[in-house]
Amino acid sequence: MSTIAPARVVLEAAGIRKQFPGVVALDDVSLRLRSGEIQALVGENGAGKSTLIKILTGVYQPDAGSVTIDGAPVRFGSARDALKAGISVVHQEHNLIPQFTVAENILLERIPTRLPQLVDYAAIYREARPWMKTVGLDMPATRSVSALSAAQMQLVEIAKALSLQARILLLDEPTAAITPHETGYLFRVLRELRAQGVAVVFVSHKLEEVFELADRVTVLRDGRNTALDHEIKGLTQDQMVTYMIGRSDVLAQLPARPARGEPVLEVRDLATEAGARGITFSLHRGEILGLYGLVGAGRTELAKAIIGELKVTGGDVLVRGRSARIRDLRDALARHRIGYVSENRKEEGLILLHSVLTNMSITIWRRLRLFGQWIRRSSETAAVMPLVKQLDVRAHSLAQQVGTLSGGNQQKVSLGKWLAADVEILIIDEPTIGIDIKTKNALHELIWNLAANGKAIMVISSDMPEIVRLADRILIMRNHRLVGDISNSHDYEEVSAAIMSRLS
Amino acid sequence: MSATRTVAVRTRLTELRGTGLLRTLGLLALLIITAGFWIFFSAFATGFTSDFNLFFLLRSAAIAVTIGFAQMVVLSIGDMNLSVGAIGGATGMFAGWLMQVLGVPPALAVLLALALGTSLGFGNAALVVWTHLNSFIVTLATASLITGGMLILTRARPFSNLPDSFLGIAQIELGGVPVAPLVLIMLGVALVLGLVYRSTSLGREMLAIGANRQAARMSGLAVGRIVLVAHGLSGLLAALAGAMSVAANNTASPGIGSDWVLASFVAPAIGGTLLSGGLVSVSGTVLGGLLVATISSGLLLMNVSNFWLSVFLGAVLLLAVGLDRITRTVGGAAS
Amino acid sequence: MVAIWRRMSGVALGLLIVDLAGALLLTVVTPSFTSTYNLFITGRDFSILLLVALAQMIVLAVGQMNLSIGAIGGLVAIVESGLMVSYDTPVVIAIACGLVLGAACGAVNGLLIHWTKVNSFILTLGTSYVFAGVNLGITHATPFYHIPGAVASFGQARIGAFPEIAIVTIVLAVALAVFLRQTVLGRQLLAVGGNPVAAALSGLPVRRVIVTAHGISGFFGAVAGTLLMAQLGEGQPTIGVTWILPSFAGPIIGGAVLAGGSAPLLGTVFAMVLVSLISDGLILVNANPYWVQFFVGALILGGVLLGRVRAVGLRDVFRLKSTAPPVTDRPAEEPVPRRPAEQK
Amino acid sequence: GGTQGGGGGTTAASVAIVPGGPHPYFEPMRGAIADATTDFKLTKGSFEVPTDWKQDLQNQLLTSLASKGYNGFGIFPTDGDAANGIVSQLVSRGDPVVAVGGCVHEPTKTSFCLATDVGASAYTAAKTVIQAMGGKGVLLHGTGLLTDPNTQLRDQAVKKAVGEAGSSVTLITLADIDKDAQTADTAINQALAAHKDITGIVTTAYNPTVAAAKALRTLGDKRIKMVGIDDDPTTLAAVKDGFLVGTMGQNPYGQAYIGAYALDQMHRGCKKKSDAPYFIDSGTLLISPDKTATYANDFKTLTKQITDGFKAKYLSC
Ligand SMILES: Nc1ncnc2c1ncn2[C@@H]1O[C@H](COP(=O)(O)OP(=O)(O)OP(=O)(O)O)[C@@H](O)[C@H]1O
Ligand SMILES: Nc1ncnc2c1ncn2[C@@H]1O[C@H](COP(=O)(O)OP(=O)(O)OP(=O)(O)O)[C@@H](O)[C@H]1O
Ligand SMILES: [Mg+2]
Ligand SMILES: [Mg+2]
Repeated sequence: MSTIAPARVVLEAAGIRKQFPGVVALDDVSLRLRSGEIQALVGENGAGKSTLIKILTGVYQPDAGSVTIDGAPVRFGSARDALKAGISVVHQEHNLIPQFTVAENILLERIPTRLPQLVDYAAIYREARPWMKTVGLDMPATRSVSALSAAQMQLVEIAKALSLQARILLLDEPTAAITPHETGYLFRVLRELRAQGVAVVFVSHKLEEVFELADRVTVLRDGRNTALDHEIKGLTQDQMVTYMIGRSDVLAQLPARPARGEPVLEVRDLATEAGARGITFSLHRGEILGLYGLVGAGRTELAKAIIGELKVTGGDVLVRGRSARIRDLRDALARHRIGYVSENRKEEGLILLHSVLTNMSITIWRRLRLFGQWIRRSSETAAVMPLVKQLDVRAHSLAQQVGTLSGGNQQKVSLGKWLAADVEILIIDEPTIGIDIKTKNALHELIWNLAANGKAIMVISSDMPEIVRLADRILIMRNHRLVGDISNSHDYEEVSAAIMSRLS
Repeated sequence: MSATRTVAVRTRLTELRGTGLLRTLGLLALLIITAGFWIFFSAFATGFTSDFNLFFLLRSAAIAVTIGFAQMVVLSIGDMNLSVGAIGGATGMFAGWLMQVLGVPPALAVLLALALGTSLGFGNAALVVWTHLNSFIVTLATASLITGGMLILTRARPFSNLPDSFLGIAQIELGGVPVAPLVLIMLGVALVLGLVYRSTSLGREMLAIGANRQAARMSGLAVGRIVLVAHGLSGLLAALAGAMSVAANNTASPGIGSDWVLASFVAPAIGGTLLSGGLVSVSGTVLGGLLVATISSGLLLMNVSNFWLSVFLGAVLLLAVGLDRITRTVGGAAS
Repeated sequence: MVAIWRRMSGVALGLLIVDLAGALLLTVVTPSFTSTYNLFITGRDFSILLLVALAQMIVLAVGQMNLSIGAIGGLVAIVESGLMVSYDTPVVIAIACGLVLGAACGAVNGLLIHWTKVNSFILTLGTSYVFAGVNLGITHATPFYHIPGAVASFGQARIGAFPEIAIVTIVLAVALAVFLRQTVLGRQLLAVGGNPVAAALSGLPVRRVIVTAHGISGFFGAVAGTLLMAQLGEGQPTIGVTWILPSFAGPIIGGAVLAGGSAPLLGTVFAMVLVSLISDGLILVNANPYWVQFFVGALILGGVLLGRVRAVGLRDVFRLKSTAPPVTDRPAEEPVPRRPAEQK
Repeated sequence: GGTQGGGGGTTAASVAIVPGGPHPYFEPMRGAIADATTDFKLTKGSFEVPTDWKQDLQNQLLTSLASKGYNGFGIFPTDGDAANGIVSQLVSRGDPVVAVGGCVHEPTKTSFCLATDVGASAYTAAKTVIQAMGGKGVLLHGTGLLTDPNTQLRDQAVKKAVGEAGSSVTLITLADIDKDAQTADTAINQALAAHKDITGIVTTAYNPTVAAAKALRTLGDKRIKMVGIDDDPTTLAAVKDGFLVGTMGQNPYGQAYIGAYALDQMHRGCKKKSDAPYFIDSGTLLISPDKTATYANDFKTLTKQITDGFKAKYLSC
């Protein structure tokens, strides 16, 4: 570990321990932050990154260990305390007030006032706009947050954290849900902040980003430090992965797959209430079809229109060659064997209050029933258990509340329920948002194998490397229209250039 | 090191522990609190353990719990039913009319009343599902409609010549112990509901849409149909509670049910049912109903001056609920 | 004025139309509806019940409930009249004591909810027993007669058809609107209601907000109790016993979301107008008493349905499957914007 | 039950008087039971009020009193019908029960009902008003809960009186307005506003009476004739000042006092005579302006009369 000039250390955590019922999330973990540096914090899903950040920001109190700021020990009783101490944070889960406007959310904890205590709305919009521009959020500041997509919300969160102009900035997977385009904006800002002497913690599962941006890295594995404050320079990707998971051979080559079969889902000249027009494509058995586009391009809306969640105003959807009027997901699942993994796992994907078991088996309750209604716990467990293993869901028991799983593990559960249902057509919206590199690879292999076994899969992703790695063909969407359909050569440079040319 | 830990996690995966344990702890706390009051009142409240008192205590708890169940099943889907009292009153009058005026045998009369209650519940559900209006407001309005309809049809005339075979379920003691058959009916209902929520698809579906309606729909559940069933079940249970009250009061009186609305939330809420949906506790509801009945009976016997009684009742209720929450937290529930 | 019109939610607008139609109908059917005396009486009742509804609305805004509004109103009226009648306390001091007591009762609700994390429904039910019990313990259900004439005559005072009591209500309602829309604490209150976790993580003072909401609720309940005492001319122990229903009916018909985050003030006002119109109308047309309950139910249902039709259009009201999440779960005051035109 | 009741003892009874809920009407009963306890040397006597108008609360209160050793009960049923449940249980224990103030409805195991004849009282009131109205005009009737069977008796009695007046009197009925003072106050005033032609008011419940008495004073309108019910100070003052023709006084003191006597006697072994009626009129009288000072004594005298003759008339010992 490198030596540091103590004067530059602004925040130091040492010997942090945090226990949750049934699990030790952090065990003797340390972190050192210096001004004018970007510190990456990496590790597998469930390694304890978010927990550490929550401890640094007063959301949780550590069971043991100390946190010092500028050498003086601090104890944060609440998020408010941390804020006052000059720490600004973007948490992994969205923390916005849906009923409020974008601008109000950005300035939530320091609303500008006229006279004492009277809200100055003009000032809110005036002050929020530059921050929206900074993160590339191009919309009226008066828009209600409830109308935004997951990615747009993420940008609002980032704008909010930046606008605090704190000297310590903690970002928990800020880039998970946004495209390279917006990521570019963010990185530019972060580098500027670094130049101004701000200390930044950056959590990401995308190692390319870590190497591109960070100066130093702290790695957690199973709640312990495997690297502390390590210089990025000179570190290879393999070494970093080894720190994270104990071995480096994770990015295996995907094997060859049989050729695609007959089309199972055909969309012809589809128009939706939401604004899409003239959408035509087909998805074949054994194929992985990628759907790429910038944030807000309308990919999610297209998927929802296909499964009957949004109103279709024109055109046809054919399933296995027959015209299908899909009423809702129940219909899609029961009659057409179509599944949809939502990009918004908190609201649409998971029942956070309930257990891993019931979340995974929800799609097959109808199939598990005996005597009309009865569900035998043992057959349910038997149906779910192999998937839990296959997906490597890290839960301390099947009865653990999904809401208390780490973000990546939640994503696995939300995918897992469709695997349990054994659907033939699977639309996966942002499959690996917030998923660590090992699991991501495992999921890629899984999707790959599903296709090899004859499933038809559509992958919507804002993660260009992912799309390039997985898809056989890539559809490109822009402003609610399909603007390209290219077959994928899996050569990143070539394909990404091709995609970007359609988008500009 | 990491490898062994992963294995450990995996083997533990098969056990069904964790949240289940916490729920049990909460329940245990409630049980201890209730038991504590029983011991306290037995020692200090003269007459608390008399057969006469126990008989009434258990009987009124049984009715309160059944009313609580009627609310609990709609709470489980994240809805509310403000018409439990109206349904209980109207179906009680209907049963009374069947028995007294038409001479229908009690069993059949109760069955028909239950059917009426179920259909009224279906009516609530239909409005909720079709209009997308909040269940609170729909059932607020239907409560008026149902009570109004009952008043119009019966001219508020009670039915008080009911067959002894029917009244027996509330009045007689079972084999020398101070327990009315009513209490067993309630326990039977509790057993069935417990099984429904534990191990049936329907129970799971209700809880799922209660916890997150959107996610449940997007997992392929038939939300509309489940809402229908839950409200129907609520109507059925309200009707059952109505019949139980009629038997306990010897009379089908138009006033039955008029004061159930608030009470219906108390037992479930104390028992740990989330008012926002997705989490119910059947045994908690039973204990919650019993606790309230115990406290009010015990305090009355302790000569707490009558007008100040409600002050004590409120304070003790708050204390009990507060203690229960504290025990849960100490027991390790996550924040 | 234009701004208000534009900001008005669909529900409020729908209710306004229903109200106007109802008032027109009553005017045509029974001319006595517009008589000065009837408008005075109905307006006076409305003024008090509106305060009760607003007292509930403010706690619904933070996603909680207050079942003790009526008990607080009753207790405050008893304490005030008791001070005036039995201890000859000057009117201003007695009323000040009462109002402070009301706000304090509310604040205690808020503090207890924050500390114990007990559901607000069950907690305020518990405290309502306490407040009502103290009321009965003091009075043994017998009123305090002969409150000072100044108070009693304020309850009867009117300028034409306009009850002077209504001045208090108007001032408080406007103050509440300004508070919610224009003050930092008001915005924080709605933020906590909209997403408590996010609000806490954003460093908002959650406890202060919860206590404030409940304090305001208690204060409004106390004012309502005081005004009713003035109207009745005596300290009646029964003050507040029938408030639970109107307190919820107002905000909820008005478009409040039980989950919190919305405070549809205009909707609540128009909903309470509807409630007042219904009860006055039933008396004006001399409805058969046996049918009254039935009518009330039908009218409430009809009213909210019409409001809903106005808000989402007839086609969508009865649409079995919603294309978007049910409209009930959306905030009422800030309608979700339409997609920009250029994307059509 | 049946094991611990004290039926047929020779000792004095322990009597509890339990009203239907908190209401000023019952306050005189508190004094009555105290007087009865000394006068008849009862073992103990108490007056306990349920904290709310709920049959369930009254049941609980009675249960606890019985468990505490009380063995004679005078109750005002919260719900005239539903109270039969608890009454049967008490009687099956061997404890005598009488209804005071309002009847538990038949069929019932309650021995006597010492109450105002609500029908007769409402009839008298209506008749008096109609007479004061000169036998013609519009009469407003304000009364209580529809689900309360007493309301129906009153409704019928008023209708009967109106019917006897022929077609010259029009009746307007406002029911369900006795929930609280606010409801009654608004409804009565709205009715006065709606029907400008009202020339008479009869009220047969407490809150509507107080509300109407106040309204008439506020309006300063002595042309509208009114008869109310009960002797709330506001009502009495209105009678005294001539805003009301009168108010129907009831005899809560006597109801509890006589009830306690009857319970004690039955506890000592007396049986109800087979031909004795269930309902015993505890007296009602029109408190007209000239009687506001003396009516209380009139009731005391009446109470004494009924008590003295009670044993001989209704009991066999
Ligand atoms: N509130 C909680 N209750 C119980 N367990 C928890 C809770 N919060 C976190 N955990 C557990 O603590 C561990 C660390 O979780 P944490 O969210 O910090 O992981 P992470 O490194 O951020 O993962 P990811 O990359 O998936 O976001 C996990 O095993 C998780 O299940
Ligand atoms: N140009 C736009 N400006 C503002 N909001 C938009 C725009 N386009 C779409 N939206 C809104 O944002 C949401 C994004 O649509 P959708 O989710 O289909 O896009 P997406 O391509 O999946 O992008 P994302 O990465 O944001 O999920 C929609 O709900 C829509 O209301
Ligand atoms: Mg995390
Ligand atoms: Mg999307």
